[in-house]
Amino acid sequence: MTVDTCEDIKLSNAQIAWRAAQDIRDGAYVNLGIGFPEMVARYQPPGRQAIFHTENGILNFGEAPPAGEEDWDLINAGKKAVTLKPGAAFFHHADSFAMVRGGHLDVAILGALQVAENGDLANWRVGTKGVPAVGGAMDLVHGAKQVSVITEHVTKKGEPKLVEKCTFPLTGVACITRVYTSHAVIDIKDRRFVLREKLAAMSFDELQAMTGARLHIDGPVADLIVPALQGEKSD
Amino acid sequence: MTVDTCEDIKLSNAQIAWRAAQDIRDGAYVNLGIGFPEMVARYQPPGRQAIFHTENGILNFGEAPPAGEEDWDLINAGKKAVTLKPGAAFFHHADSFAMVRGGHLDVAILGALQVAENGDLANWRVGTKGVPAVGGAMDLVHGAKQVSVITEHVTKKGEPKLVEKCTFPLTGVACITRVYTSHAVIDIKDRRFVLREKLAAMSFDELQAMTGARLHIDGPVADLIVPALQGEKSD
Amino acid sequence: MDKTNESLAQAVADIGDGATVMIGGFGGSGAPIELIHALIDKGSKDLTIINNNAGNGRIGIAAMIDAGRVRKMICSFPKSSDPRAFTDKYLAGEIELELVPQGTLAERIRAGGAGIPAFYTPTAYGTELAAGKVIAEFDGRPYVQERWLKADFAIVKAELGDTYGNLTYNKAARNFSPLMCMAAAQTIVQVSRIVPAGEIDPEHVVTPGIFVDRLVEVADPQQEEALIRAGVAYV
Amino acid sequence: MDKTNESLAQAVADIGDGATVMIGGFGGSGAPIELIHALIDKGSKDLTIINNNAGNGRIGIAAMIDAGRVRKMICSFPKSSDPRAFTDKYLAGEIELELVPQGTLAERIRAGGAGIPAFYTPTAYGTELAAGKVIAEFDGRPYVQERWLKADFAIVKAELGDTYGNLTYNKAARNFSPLMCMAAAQTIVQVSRIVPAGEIDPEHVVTPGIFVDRLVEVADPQQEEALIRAGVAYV
Repeated sequence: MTVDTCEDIKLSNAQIAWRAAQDIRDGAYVNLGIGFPEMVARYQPPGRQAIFHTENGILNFGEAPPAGEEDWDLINAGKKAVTLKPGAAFFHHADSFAMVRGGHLDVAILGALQVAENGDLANWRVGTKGVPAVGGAMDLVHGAKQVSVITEHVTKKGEPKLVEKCTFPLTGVACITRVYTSHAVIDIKDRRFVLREKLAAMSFDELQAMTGARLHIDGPVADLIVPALQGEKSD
Repeated sequence: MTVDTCEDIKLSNAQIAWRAAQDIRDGAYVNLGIGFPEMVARYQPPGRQAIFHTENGILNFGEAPPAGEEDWDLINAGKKAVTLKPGAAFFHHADSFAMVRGGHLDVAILGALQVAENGDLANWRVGTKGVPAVGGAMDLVHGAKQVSVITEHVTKKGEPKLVEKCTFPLTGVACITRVYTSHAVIDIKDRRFVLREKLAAMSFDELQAMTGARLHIDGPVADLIVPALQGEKSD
Repeated sequence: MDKTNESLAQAVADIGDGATVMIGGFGGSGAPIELIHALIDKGSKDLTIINNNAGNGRIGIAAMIDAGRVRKMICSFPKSSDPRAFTDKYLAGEIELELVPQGTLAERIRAGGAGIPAFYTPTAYGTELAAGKVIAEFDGRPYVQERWLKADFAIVKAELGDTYGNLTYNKAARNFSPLMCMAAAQTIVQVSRIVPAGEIDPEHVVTPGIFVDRLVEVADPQQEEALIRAGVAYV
Repeated sequence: MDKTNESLAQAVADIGDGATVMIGGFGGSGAPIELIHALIDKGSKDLTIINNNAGNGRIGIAAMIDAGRVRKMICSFPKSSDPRAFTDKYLAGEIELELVPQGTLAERIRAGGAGIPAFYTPTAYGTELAAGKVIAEFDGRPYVQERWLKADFAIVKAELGDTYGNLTYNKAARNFSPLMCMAAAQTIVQVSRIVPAGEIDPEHVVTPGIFVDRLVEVADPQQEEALIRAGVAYV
């Protein structure tokens, strides 16, 4: 199967995060979803500085403190201890989500279970079993000038995550405008997936075969080039 | 006319303000409307301390500073310079009106053009001429556990200010629960004026003759007793 | 006027069976552990608890759930590093869950405090969390109508409190607490230190005292996250 | 990342004809006189101005109105100690007025900043200021639907600003400014002092920098009230 072949040549999570980080301009206000998206913060290009927002009320927080030096009143939305950078600010939850809902963030980057060609996102729940938990995901998808997804191109079972219509419960409707995957960079425009970059080692048809909805060409398609990276552990 | 006679025996503005002040409990959060209602602050009973709120974002402000020592960034809703008491707080306008609209004030005391027997208040505009200006009046009438009016019982022309139905543009509907006048203290209960106190020197019928709607008796009517007061100038 | 209570037990003494209680904190950051445990000790049951989460480990809200005191949770994220308490009860059908997106939860609480009975938000439009809700279009975009959220009591943790109830918080421990102080009929606050009125700069007050009813000093408060990492259980 | 502008003229350079501009201040408290005068100097006309008031004397917003630059005022209280500028134009039918109750004005601006397109308030129900508005009943009580208010620009005055745009204010000069910073596409702030990022305690930030686009230092700002008392006119 084409899919299996292409799974061998793909970006690591760190590389996907790196690619997403390249599109964040200097001075941008950015919210990174819990988990995998948090890796994006590590790969800010030299000379650019984004300001990171966390839902629980901090702007301009920094990396985790050394083990043993955590202040558990100073955490991020993932409940991990963080530090502050100069020029930080604290605020309460209503102000924090005013920043989100009010469109004050430049970029939000989220994980995905599925993204549909019209921009629908499913990322909070697989089915109807277990304990549901939504957190701030449904707010964040309406909260930034650019709402992007970083994700593997297919599931571990090889099923497409970019689909015509989400089958998992929706997080938001028509909210995603760009998807960074293990194999490609894809914009969502006029309810269609528009291919912007793909790994040079694969053909368009190979990528299309891994994708659950039609990929469109609208302008040039560049090679998706990402450096080898150290320290790829997602936390 | 009865009205003319009773105009001779009436409380001064300072005495009306004094009477209203007696009903404010220790520790109450209070907003006093611009002008005449501001006089209420002078007559807090000994041993009681109210905390005054002003719409432009101060809790626990105090009297005017001496002339020449004004800080024009430290003013009240009437744009007069004030001072701070220990335990004051500043906040922005949305938080200030959250205090008002959210029912956090214990008492609001306003002036009136007319009060109707169902609790309607008209106090912001006489007709349709000139420049209309509403300020915070329409918010304040919905903003306190107790919304009271202090007023002359009749206009300078002798026309009743307590009426069956307001003829001036409304500030709020069914919002007033107590009226302190130059002649009486009247509750509004079940869409009726219920007389609680009146000047001893006048009869019920004399008071009724000055009033534009029926006065009801529901429980004892006490004498309205107010001391002589110095320094009655309203500012 | 002094809002100080002598003991935790006194501060929570009138939280009865069936009460709706907002509890500050985001995970362990800002969790008022001592007040929660005092409420467990009091024994009140059939409580509706509003918090971002639904407890962690065997302390705080989790211990309250373990003890069978919670009828219903209103929260955005009932998962944690050790979610057994809520998960077990939920899967057994012994606890009710109202799942609310985090920003909507914050805004509903603020609306409760600000006297706004309903508002519109883009959040959750087209998702199962908007099922059955009023939808309206503004400027061509669909929004979900959400109702205010109020409570009988709020129990929160702050840093400094003056005797009038003016509060400051510690770092991101602020989160939902200033909103909950506004939205509860009775707000009960544990602070690390009670100071005389005037000791907190009026410019630095985060929660003005008008939103606070009772203070109790807990000089060296426990930190939920630290307790969980130490494996502490409250029984 | 540094948001500092070199001059007042530079800071307002792109405020064009027909723009909607929120201007901070409550009377003279917090009025950004230097920025207003820079905008007059720039010569932009057909402006819609949002402020609590409508100018006083012959400076600030009054001077802008005198110069014929204002097409429409959105405000709660277009009266002042010397209201000639607005009054003359209004009575001559040369300026439009949208009169909004003060708390509703504040909440509409906050809603604009927080991504809330509409909300319900008890304020103005049953009055002429609710004429033509959507009315809805919640829990048996009628409320008025109000829409968000946004602007192309906000010009406000603050006390300290760090290079990232984090702000503090001076006393009651705070008033509408933190809300306006949220609700404008471009927020321009004159501060008494620009400090390096890190100089403002993150706990004391009132307006986080995400809401601020441009800073300009006006080291010894003029106070509107003082200028009016001195009879100053800006021509």
